[in-house]
Amino acid sequence: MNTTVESSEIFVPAREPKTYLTEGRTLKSWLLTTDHKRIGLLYLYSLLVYFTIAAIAAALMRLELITPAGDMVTSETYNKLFTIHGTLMVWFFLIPSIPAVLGNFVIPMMIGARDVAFPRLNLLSWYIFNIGGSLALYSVLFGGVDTGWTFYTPYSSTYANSHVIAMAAGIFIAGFGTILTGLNFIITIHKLRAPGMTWFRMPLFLWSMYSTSVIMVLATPVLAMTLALMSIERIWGVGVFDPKLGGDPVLFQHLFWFYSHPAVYIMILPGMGVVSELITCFSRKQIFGYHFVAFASVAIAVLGFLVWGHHMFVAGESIYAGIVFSFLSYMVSVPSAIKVFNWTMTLYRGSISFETPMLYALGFIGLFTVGGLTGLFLAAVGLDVHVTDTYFVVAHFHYIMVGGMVTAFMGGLHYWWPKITGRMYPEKLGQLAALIMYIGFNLTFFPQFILGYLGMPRRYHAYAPEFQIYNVMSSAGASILGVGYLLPLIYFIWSLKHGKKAPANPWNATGLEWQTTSPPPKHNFKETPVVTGPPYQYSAEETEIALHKPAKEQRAAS
Amino acid sequence: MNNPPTALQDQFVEMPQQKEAATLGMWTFLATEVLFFGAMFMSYITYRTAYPRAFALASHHTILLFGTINTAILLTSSLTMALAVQAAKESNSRWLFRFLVATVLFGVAFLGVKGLEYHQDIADHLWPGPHFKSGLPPEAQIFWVLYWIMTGVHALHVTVGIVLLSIMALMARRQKFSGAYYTPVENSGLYWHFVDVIWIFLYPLLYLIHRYAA
Amino acid sequence: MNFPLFPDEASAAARQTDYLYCALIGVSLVTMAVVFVPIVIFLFKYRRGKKADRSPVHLPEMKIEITWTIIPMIIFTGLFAWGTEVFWNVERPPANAMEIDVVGKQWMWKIQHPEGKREIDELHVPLGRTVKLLLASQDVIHSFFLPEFRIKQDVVPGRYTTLWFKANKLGTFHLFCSEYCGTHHSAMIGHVIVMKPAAYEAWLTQGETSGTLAQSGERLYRELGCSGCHENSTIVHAPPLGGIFGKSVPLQTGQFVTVDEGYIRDSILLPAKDIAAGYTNDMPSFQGRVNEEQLQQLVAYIKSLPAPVPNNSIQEAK
Amino acid sequence: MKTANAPKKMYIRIWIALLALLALTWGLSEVDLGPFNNVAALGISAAKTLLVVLFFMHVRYEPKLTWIFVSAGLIWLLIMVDLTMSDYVTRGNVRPTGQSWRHTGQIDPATPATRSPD
Repeated sequence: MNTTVESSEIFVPAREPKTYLTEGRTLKSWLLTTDHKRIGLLYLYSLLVYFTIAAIAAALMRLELITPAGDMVTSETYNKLFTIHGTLMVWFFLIPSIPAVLGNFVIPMMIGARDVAFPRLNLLSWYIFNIGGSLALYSVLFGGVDTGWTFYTPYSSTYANSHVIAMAAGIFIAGFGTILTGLNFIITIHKLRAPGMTWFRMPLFLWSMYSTSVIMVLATPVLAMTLALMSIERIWGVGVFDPKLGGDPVLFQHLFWFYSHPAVYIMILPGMGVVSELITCFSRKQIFGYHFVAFASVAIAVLGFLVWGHHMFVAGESIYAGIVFSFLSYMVSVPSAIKVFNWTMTLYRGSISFETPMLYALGFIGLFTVGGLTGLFLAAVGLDVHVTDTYFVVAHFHYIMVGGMVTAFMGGLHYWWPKITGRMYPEKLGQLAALIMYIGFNLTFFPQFILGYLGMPRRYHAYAPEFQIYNVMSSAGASILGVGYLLPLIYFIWSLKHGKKAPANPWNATGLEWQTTSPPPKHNFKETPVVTGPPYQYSAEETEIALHKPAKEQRAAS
Repeated sequence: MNNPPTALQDQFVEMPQQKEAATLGMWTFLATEVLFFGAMFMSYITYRTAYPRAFALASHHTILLFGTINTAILLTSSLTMALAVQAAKESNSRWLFRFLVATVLFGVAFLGVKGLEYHQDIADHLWPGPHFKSGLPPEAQIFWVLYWIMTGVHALHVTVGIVLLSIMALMARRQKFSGAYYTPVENSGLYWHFVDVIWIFLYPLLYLIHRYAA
Repeated sequence: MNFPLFPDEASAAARQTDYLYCALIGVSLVTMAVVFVPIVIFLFKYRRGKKADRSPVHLPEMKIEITWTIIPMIIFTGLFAWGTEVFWNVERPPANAMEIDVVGKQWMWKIQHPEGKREIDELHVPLGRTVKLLLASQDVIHSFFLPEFRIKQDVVPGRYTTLWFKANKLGTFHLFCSEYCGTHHSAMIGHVIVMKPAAYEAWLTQGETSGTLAQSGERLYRELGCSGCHENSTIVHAPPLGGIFGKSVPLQTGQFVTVDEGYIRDSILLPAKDIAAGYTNDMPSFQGRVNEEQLQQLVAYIKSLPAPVPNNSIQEAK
Repeated sequence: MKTANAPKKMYIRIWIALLALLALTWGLSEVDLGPFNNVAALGISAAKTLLVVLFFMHVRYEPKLTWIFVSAGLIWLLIMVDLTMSDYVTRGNVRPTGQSWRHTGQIDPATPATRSPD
């Protein structure tokens, strides 16, 4: 980005300038902060807790599934494990992952603002989110929930004997945290852009975050009310989905998926945004087809609301509705395809280097493409009859959510880590971890496609012996994947103290967030930056200069 | 510009920007609220389409007079609210305070009438469950489940509105608002009108089905 | 070690589904080639430090974008059409199917054959005959999944759903519940046993049965007192039920309903829902007084009733 | 919006219109209009809503962006209702028209006799 920023050039190293991290060191200064960067970090810490619990649940499930017999835990425990895994991962890790952590941290900086539009509301969102999270944890610790993350009635409303209400209330409350975060981002992007930052000069991460926020604001309330209706039915024994009164359990599914399908796009759009940043930066190229990538985000957000019925092809929905939803589902995959093609073309004539964030970005393209293509299988309504509710679906959405979103989250975290902490992570270890994660992920989830086609239903605690071989592969992959997640956790913590000091712009990137110091001062910029041109003004021909790489490698390169 | 009572917050460059952001934020919140109530309206539409007869029979047991009075009360409270915002715009703190209090009182009156109605509904065995009024088909209970949830959630919104407007009234009393700064009043007003709009739809959906056949 | 990739194909639908699956794998492989081959080439050719022509080129961006928007759209529309065709065949039972009733219950499948034979977690069917299953749930949502037949249908409480297949391979195949239904969800499994038609006929007559399904239904019909109103009563006027099944009947609202299993079911449990033209809603709901299996028996009985001859009498019909 | 008393007068006029509409919808509900009872009731609600939103909530004087935000909630609600109903209206076996088997001559021509006397 062509910018005129005075502050970063007049960098005075003599006196350690105050950063957002050193602006108050007490616990109180963190818990009452309204600084979007600190709130982003608060989210990171709480997500780590939820992620760890959900990951342990997943590990236990994979252990159980090594043998066909349900011999390690009881079926009741197993059901609770996958419910805990699903609910915590979806609502307390994936949905807030990129938006609340990286979005909070970089959105205001990317648009050249001093903070989000409503900083106190932002802090409130974090508290609301964690009150919801605490309720969810309460339900996990004091007995667990066994409804699956989908809470289908009448099982959840009438038959389940577990802490359904606490979990539903947790999600209900956390939902308002999500809504307020989305609201904050929408208004921030509308009203706080720096002078010259027009809509079409915005980095693509902002387009994707804007689209995500729209989904958050318009879909989440429906989930909240739906879970409330389910809980009311559970508490009072009569309700709107009760088949005994003529109620229709499929209506619950309509309402649930009206939220939960768009929520899938909450879980992938931000990842796409991150990848657009990474691909351009590490191939030193302007994005190919900026307008198309930008509008693809908006198109995904809107079309994403029209396809929820594809979760219900065999649920008792009319076949005509099924056909309509099938067609719309194919149409929503067009903008995703456009994005992949544009990223590919961006690499053409670039100057590509393979730092950790780029490895994650490339991994994202690979895994997301597989996930997206298998989505075509599921959208083919005739084939979906066979593979829905099997491991095929499990594999598909893990390719999107873990292969897509988590990979992008890791990529983004590595990319912005120097900005967040002022330290570099160890590059070689980072590359190794990315590789391990990629291998582990594919070994875990690819066999599940085959398992699904063979007919292994999801949420099975014990299974037919012929499914064992693929389950063993999957469990083996999961342990590799586990290493792939632990490694970054260790070296990130290590880097806080021992990492190399990061310069203001270690990647020589163009975003406004790189025009300020690392870590940035409290209000991001000493002077409000002025934007004069489009984003991603990289040049593939001038890459040999001014890179962060060690001199040795630079010499070897030239 | 006069120095407004509440200064410009750090993240904004100028007051109009801050005001626009706040108003737009409120509208975004209201869009969320539309979808929040939307899930209930969706359930209502589904079942009314499936069981038109049972819904008509069930709806005849709602108390039309109370419903109509309450509609009138809320419409009037919207008027006083709009006048309150106008008073704020004109820096007329005294009338701002009066109109806000009037709005709050209308809100309380609404809840009072609603309470009377609820009382009578319960006496009439219209609370769904094993003791539900006999003589109605099972699907009629779904209407009444929806009646209680929809009016209940709406009443909750009215209550929140009353609290919000009471705070505004207190702030108005303390001269916190002026023609240059009255965004909180305006946004509370938007919320209040929204609650009114929801009722405008609840009224025909719950009270006016097939009345002529009753 | 054995790495199976496909389950057995035990029905015509299985073959259709597998073709579609293979075609989709083909499309995926081509797409992956189109995306990944250039990526790998670019990564190699334009890796930093390697000499390459990096001078900016002016590409016809609009044309390229439109091309790769339109081409996927066309391919996707084709896939959609194919998927819909398979779905259409899988979802719509042919008219001449033999019907078997299934009730899903935590955590078992209860099956009633029209001849009166009942079984649990096993479904015996004859080879080469079209079978239509009438699925009902006693409690929560279940899903009737036959992987070797590539079909699946959720079993939703409060209504009937249907599933049909025509087995073309002898043997024992999997039956899974594929919609999570509670603690022993993974134990709600069973088998479909495809037999030669003669063996099936023999099997049907083994063991004791208490008469055909319709006969059980008739007993219930009398026990519950249905006959009191629906058979020429002089006090209450209820519609006669003979020959009603499959017909289009006018409703009080001026609409018409095609009498199917679902309509009969609703008329028993939610009698106020769709009232036949010319009648008043005098019937009480039988909600809670009959279970799903009994309902299916009643439905079977009403289906079996012939159209009334002018001298309208059930006895004669028998 | 310029002179001091104009908005107040306008608000009062709108309030009168709102109460008139309320009276109208109340009155119409007692008259049998067939399917138009629903149309009238919802049409009047929509009219009242427009009055409240455009004037009391000043959307009429707001920039386009506000209009977009206001309509977003409504559009998304319509998406939800529309696509959900696409399932429900194609699901059942009740059709607006059909041929009664009783009138096909196939069966008992004396059907009316079996009907209830009222």
